[in-house]
Amino acid sequence: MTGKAPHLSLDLSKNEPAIELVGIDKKFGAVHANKNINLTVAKGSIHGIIGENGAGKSTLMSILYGFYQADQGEIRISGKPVTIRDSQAAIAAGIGMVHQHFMLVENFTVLENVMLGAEGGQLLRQGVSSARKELKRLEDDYGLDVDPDAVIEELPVGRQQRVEILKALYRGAEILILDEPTGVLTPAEADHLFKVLKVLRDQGKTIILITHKLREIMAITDTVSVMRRGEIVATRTTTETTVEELAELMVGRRVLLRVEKGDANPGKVLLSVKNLTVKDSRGVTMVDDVSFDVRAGEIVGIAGVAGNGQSELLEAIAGIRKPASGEILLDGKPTAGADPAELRERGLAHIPEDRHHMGLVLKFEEYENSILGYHRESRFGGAMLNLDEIRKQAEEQIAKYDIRPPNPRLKTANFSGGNQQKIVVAREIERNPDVLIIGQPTRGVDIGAIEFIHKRIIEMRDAGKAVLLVSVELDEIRSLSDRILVMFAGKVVGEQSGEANEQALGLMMAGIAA
Amino acid sequence: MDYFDIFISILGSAIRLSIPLLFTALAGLFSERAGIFDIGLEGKILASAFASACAAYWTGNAWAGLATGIATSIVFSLVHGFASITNRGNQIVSGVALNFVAAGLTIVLGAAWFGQGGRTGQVPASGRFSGITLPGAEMMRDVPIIGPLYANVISGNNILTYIAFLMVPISWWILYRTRFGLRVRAVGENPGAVDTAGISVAWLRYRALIVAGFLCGFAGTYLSIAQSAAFINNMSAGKGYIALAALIFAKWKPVPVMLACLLFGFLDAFANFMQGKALPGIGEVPVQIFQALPYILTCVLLAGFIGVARPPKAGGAPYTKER
Amino acid sequence: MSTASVPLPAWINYGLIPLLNLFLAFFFSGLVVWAIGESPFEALKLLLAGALGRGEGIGFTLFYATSFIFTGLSVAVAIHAGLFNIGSEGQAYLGGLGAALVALSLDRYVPWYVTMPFAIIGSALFGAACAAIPAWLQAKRGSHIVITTIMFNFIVSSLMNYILVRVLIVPGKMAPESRTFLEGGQLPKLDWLIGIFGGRLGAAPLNFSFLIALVMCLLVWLLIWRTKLGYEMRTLGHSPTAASYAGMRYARIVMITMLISGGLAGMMALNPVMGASARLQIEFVGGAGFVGIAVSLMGRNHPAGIILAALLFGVLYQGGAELSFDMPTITRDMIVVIQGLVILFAGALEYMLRPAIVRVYQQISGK
Amino acid sequence: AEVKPALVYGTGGKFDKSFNEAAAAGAERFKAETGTEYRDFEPKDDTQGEQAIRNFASRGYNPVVAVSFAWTSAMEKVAKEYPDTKFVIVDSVVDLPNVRSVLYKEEEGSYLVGVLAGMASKTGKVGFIGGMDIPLIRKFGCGYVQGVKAVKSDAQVFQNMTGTTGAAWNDPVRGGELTKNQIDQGADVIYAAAGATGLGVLQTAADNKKLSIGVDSNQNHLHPGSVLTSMVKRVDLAVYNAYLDVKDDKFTGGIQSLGVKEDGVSAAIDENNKSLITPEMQAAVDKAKADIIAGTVKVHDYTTDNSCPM
Ligand SMILES: Nc1ncnc2c1ncn2[C@@H]1O[C@H](COP(=O)(O)OP(=O)(O)OP(=O)(O)O)[C@@H](O)[C@H]1O
Ligand SMILES: Nc1ncnc2c1ncn2[C@@H]1O[C@H](COP(=O)(O)OP(=O)(O)OP(=O)(O)O)[C@@H](O)[C@H]1O
Ligand SMILES: [Mg+2]
Ligand SMILES: [Mg+2]
Repeated sequence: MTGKAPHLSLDLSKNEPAIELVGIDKKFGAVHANKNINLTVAKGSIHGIIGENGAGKSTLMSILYGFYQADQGEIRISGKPVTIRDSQAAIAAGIGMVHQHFMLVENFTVLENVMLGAEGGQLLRQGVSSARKELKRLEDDYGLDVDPDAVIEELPVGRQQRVEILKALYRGAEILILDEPTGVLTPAEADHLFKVLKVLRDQGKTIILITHKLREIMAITDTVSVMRRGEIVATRTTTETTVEELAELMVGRRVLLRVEKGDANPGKVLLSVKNLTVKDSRGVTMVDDVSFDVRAGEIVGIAGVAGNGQSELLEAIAGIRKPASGEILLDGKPTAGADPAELRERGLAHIPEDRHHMGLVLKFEEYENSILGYHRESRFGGAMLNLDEIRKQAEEQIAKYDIRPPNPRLKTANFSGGNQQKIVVAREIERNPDVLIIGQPTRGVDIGAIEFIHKRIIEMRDAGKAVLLVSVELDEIRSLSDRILVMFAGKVVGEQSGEANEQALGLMMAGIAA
Repeated sequence: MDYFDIFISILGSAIRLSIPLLFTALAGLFSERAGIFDIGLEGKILASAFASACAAYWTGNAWAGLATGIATSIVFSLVHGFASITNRGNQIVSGVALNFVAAGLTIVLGAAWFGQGGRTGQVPASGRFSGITLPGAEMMRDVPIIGPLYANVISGNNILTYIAFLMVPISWWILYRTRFGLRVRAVGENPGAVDTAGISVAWLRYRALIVAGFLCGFAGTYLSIAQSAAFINNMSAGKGYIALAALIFAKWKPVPVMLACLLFGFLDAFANFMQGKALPGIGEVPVQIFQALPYILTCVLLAGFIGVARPPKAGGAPYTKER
Repeated sequence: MSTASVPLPAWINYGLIPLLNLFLAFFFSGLVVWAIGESPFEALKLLLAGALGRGEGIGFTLFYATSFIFTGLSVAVAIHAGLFNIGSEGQAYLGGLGAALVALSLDRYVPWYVTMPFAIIGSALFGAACAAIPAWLQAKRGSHIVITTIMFNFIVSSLMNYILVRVLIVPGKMAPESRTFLEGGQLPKLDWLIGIFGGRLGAAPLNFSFLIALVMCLLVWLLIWRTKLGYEMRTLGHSPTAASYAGMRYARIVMITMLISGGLAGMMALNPVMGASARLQIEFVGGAGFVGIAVSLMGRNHPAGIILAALLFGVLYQGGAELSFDMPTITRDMIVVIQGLVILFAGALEYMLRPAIVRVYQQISGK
Repeated sequence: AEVKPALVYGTGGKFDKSFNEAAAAGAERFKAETGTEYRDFEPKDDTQGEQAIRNFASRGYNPVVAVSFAWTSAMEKVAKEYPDTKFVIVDSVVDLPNVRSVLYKEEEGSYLVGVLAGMASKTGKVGFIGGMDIPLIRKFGCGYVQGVKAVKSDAQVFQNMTGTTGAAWNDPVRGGELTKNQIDQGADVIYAAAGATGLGVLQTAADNKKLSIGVDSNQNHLHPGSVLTSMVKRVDLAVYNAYLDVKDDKFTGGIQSLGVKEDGVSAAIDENNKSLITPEMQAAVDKAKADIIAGTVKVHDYTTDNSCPM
């Protein structure tokens, strides 16, 4: 079928199209992840796709890679219609993909991972030496060096991603899809990646780069498409567009890059972290000797590339993870040995970064989630649950935070992402805590809800609460924080005022300057 | 009878008792490495023991028995696959269900066909795998130490015993040296990686289950027409579970699997031997202690006192792409 | 398009689909009956008549159902906390020892209604004790509870074997069983219950523990859906990370849940030990622990569903016994086959029919 | 009177080629002679046994014969509920007016086969493999030892039991393993008193070219040339007589005890084992039999004091 949506074909003059997507449509149950997508990418170009969380970028690419099946639509490779029933067909069609969540076997070596699916014969021995040779060649050609005998789980993420790229190249990919490759990279690593991508393009390979970082789009792509709510709303030649235009296209209206807020009025220290070290389950140090204070009436933001210890820091403060050493003081008193329940009683509220796995029980009805973590409070009953009281306060929260649909008996999974987040925010803020720690408050949330949630956070600050905010979105950090700490490799590598410039922060996030 | 003779005797018994465990544990190795929990091993052994006894009884041919046993066990594997791979059902529930079906069906059919309360008829000698005396066994018998070892432990077993031990290096070789093995190990850790590498997760897992069925077929056949001469109600008697325990013990590796099975076989043989005998200084040890020993040992090991056993990461969960 | 996330109304989810699955299980069982040369319809008729035809049949049916309610509840409670307790069999077996010890020590001094509360406590305590170690291993060492509870079934079996053969056996008797309890150690028969419906209980061992089972259903329902502990259990069952975020202590919930689960399984022993045979016999549980898995799955882990499923299995057990008596070619093990098929279709293959039903439903409802 | 015979087997199952099969043979003989059909049932476990006995009684079967000590408690209960029905229990005693308890002097039969075993053994080592470890089976073993020692006072007798529960009657694999174990220790004649488990014993002995002794039924034909003899226990008589007595209105309750004298137990010698029995052996058995009947040889009954003097 042919699309009714505007089909923008670009003038990349001599280059014929490598990929054409026509009328691609995909639903996951009630979620319409891709709506009638039309897209053409020219051979030998780098095409960017941007869009907010949940816009449908990964879904579209996974369809192209045969990981999902489109409900409708056609895919053409080099002008010929193809059916991509599975990833094998995609690989055969010369498509390679680096997934947002790596598809690596963690206890395998690099070599085994690269060979998987392209072993070159029934017996491994036949393929091993040629695979080694080929890896060496790729390393020399593109500067993608990794030790073929290293075990994946012992490699840093940047290296793991390199293995993913090698996997695709090893299979002779002509079209390379990268799904948010820089989310886990430092700016320096990202720069190296971009260099590699440019070499690949110059050799005639076609690259699709998914990201929601406008800066990257401007830096490397030739053309760019913007996705919003499952649709491609625009396609532009990169040199002919601006950051502002793309941002506006992405969210569907002019974006306020700044939130209105008054000056901070810091009071006494409510949360204090002293020489904190946290290790993960494998014993790797994730938070390394970190110290800072958060005062009443201020928002302290923690910036950093994902995976630099922010999550572990928050979990340690919240009492979910036991620190290896160091001390956390809540209103001057140490929290050692206290579990999350006790910390809540002492006035600490926590909006976790992962609402699906932590903040909510998706199978619970809304009212059941509205007491999660506070269920022991006596007003919700003794040994038995006081259902009347619980539902009453759930209804109040729903009204106050405009949670839709306003039904406390609805299963939580059936609320949209933004409303789910509001359920969490309402629960935590309504307890009127002294200290509020927040991870990724607006991930996967639409712009309306973002503004709402940001306003609540600032209200908390203005009411004299101490707020610690972790986000990988620099814009969010900059617009909300009164002070900004930058984390890199588990350490706090620098502190800036809320007015910090983006460049300086970016350098610090890469661990380069202080 | 001196201690050495006793030891030789127990060792021979241990080997005979460990063979069904070994086949079964290797079967479990393939399915669990591929990410499919297989509580249904027990049922598979039982079903194949029954089927091979029937076939051997009717044809008088042991190999026909083996083939039928294997085929039956593979059918059970495929049902397990249909439930847990194709329909993404709970693997444990599916395994438990198959154990019930096997336990009941063998008796129902056996009673209907043979009218002996579930037992099959006595399989004639030609329908059984009987002991093979290896060359030189009689000559060697009188050589000290290695003589009895060769004549009484190594020689004189049936062909399935030798096949079982051969299966250990073969399994190792398949898992670590072939494409299929690489993929099986990968799919048990991260099926997504296998899928995106262009390999069908479902078909790969089905194949692993078929291999498991194949091996369980040997285990069942061994029980009914090598070790005995008929199928008897519930003759697997928990061996499937012990094999699972051996698998955990062995941390899902072929050679340790063999050692673990030999250990359990030895415990069993030792329990037989110790029955009614008094230990110096302790007196008669209740035979029940020996009977419970493998299970107790498994729990102790599971408690992590001998290092934590890390099961295949994707084990137990059906593979779904679309949430 | 995938149908997995399309919501269906409750009557389809909890009514139609289980019924269809049950039908499939019976269909395949019928094939087995047909394959051995008997008429499936005749067999079904005999089965139903045997289970529900007379007061005595109903009494037997309810007697078996009583055991299955206990073990079904045991499995369900654990499942709500995300734990798969395959050890109800062993827990019930050890629970029998608890009940028997109470009965043996009190039966000559006090009437049954004094013995009973102690027996309930005794059986529950012993059942819980049997669940305690697997629970601890899961809570503290992360050992898979499925494996450890299976292991404990075997361990308990050996232990009880020892106790019966060496300790409780009546000197001079051949059978490894305890002495017969006096009146004070027996639960009374429920003649009046069958009498209400005009039947005669006869020799059927339906006894007071049936009422205890019903009370337990109510208590379990309250526990799971009306108490804070139940709330924590369900949180853990759905999302362990959310539970730890909410400050619920994993080890504590796992321990308590398994102790309750083991206790319920242990109380199952009241029925056969103090209600029916009035003595502790070897292997008296007879697979009821495993049936509990099927009952819980069929009953969607809800006490009301468990009662219905337990009745179904009670019918199968009693009807099966009569069937095997009247149709000698069909042994009682036919019931084990049916049971396996029910677990297969209602449990492991529960999603098999869903896509088709979703399609039909969407067509009919016009969405 | 009207006879409607019923038979409930022990858990070894009807076709154990041993104890239960002997009972079935008695019922078959009655059927052949009188043309009266009988109904039987093979319980798998204890609860089924009780239900089966009761089912027969409630459906008007008379007499109901149950051939295992395992049904003692069940029969005590059911016989009280149906005082007009006649019951027979084998290998155990139920003290009720409508119950006949049939016991056998297994020690005497075992003594006879022990004599043969002692004479046939070349190594001077013989074995005994029992089923469930209960006094009844110890009684077999004790008589056997006595017989062996009577002809070979320095002989060594290995004794093993298969288990402690009903499952021990039905575990040929373990039976075979225990046999192999005894053979490895030098035994060359092995006596199995273990129901269906004994099939594994006889099989393993045959596989290893050693001699075995069957039990309850005449098992000489199972492995001709390898089964030395069988300690025949005429369970068939208990069944047959019960049916006949009810038919002829001669049924009496109480205890019947059958020994060598009553031909209740014997050592089977037939076509299949003739070649194994030397004239001296035959003579020794005949003498032992006469001595027992005459009372000059007293075989110890283990169950009287739960101990074996040998
Ligand atoms: N496997 C799945 N099953 C069900 N729903 C899904 C699945 N994958 C994605 N979705 C839903 O489809 C929509 C689009 O998701 P997709 O992952 O394509 O977004 P995205 O643009 O890649 O977002 P992000 O920037 O967070 O990666 C979302 O609402 C998401 O929840
Ligand atoms: N895991 C899920 N299971 C069932 N239904 C879901 C699930 N996720 C989403 N939905 C349904 O899909 C709808 C769309 O969800 P999605 O998260 O894409 O919303 P959205 O359009 O991004 O909204 P928001 O802007 O508030 O994030 C929801 O309203 C919900 O009914
Ligand atoms: Mg994505
Ligand atoms: Mg959303």
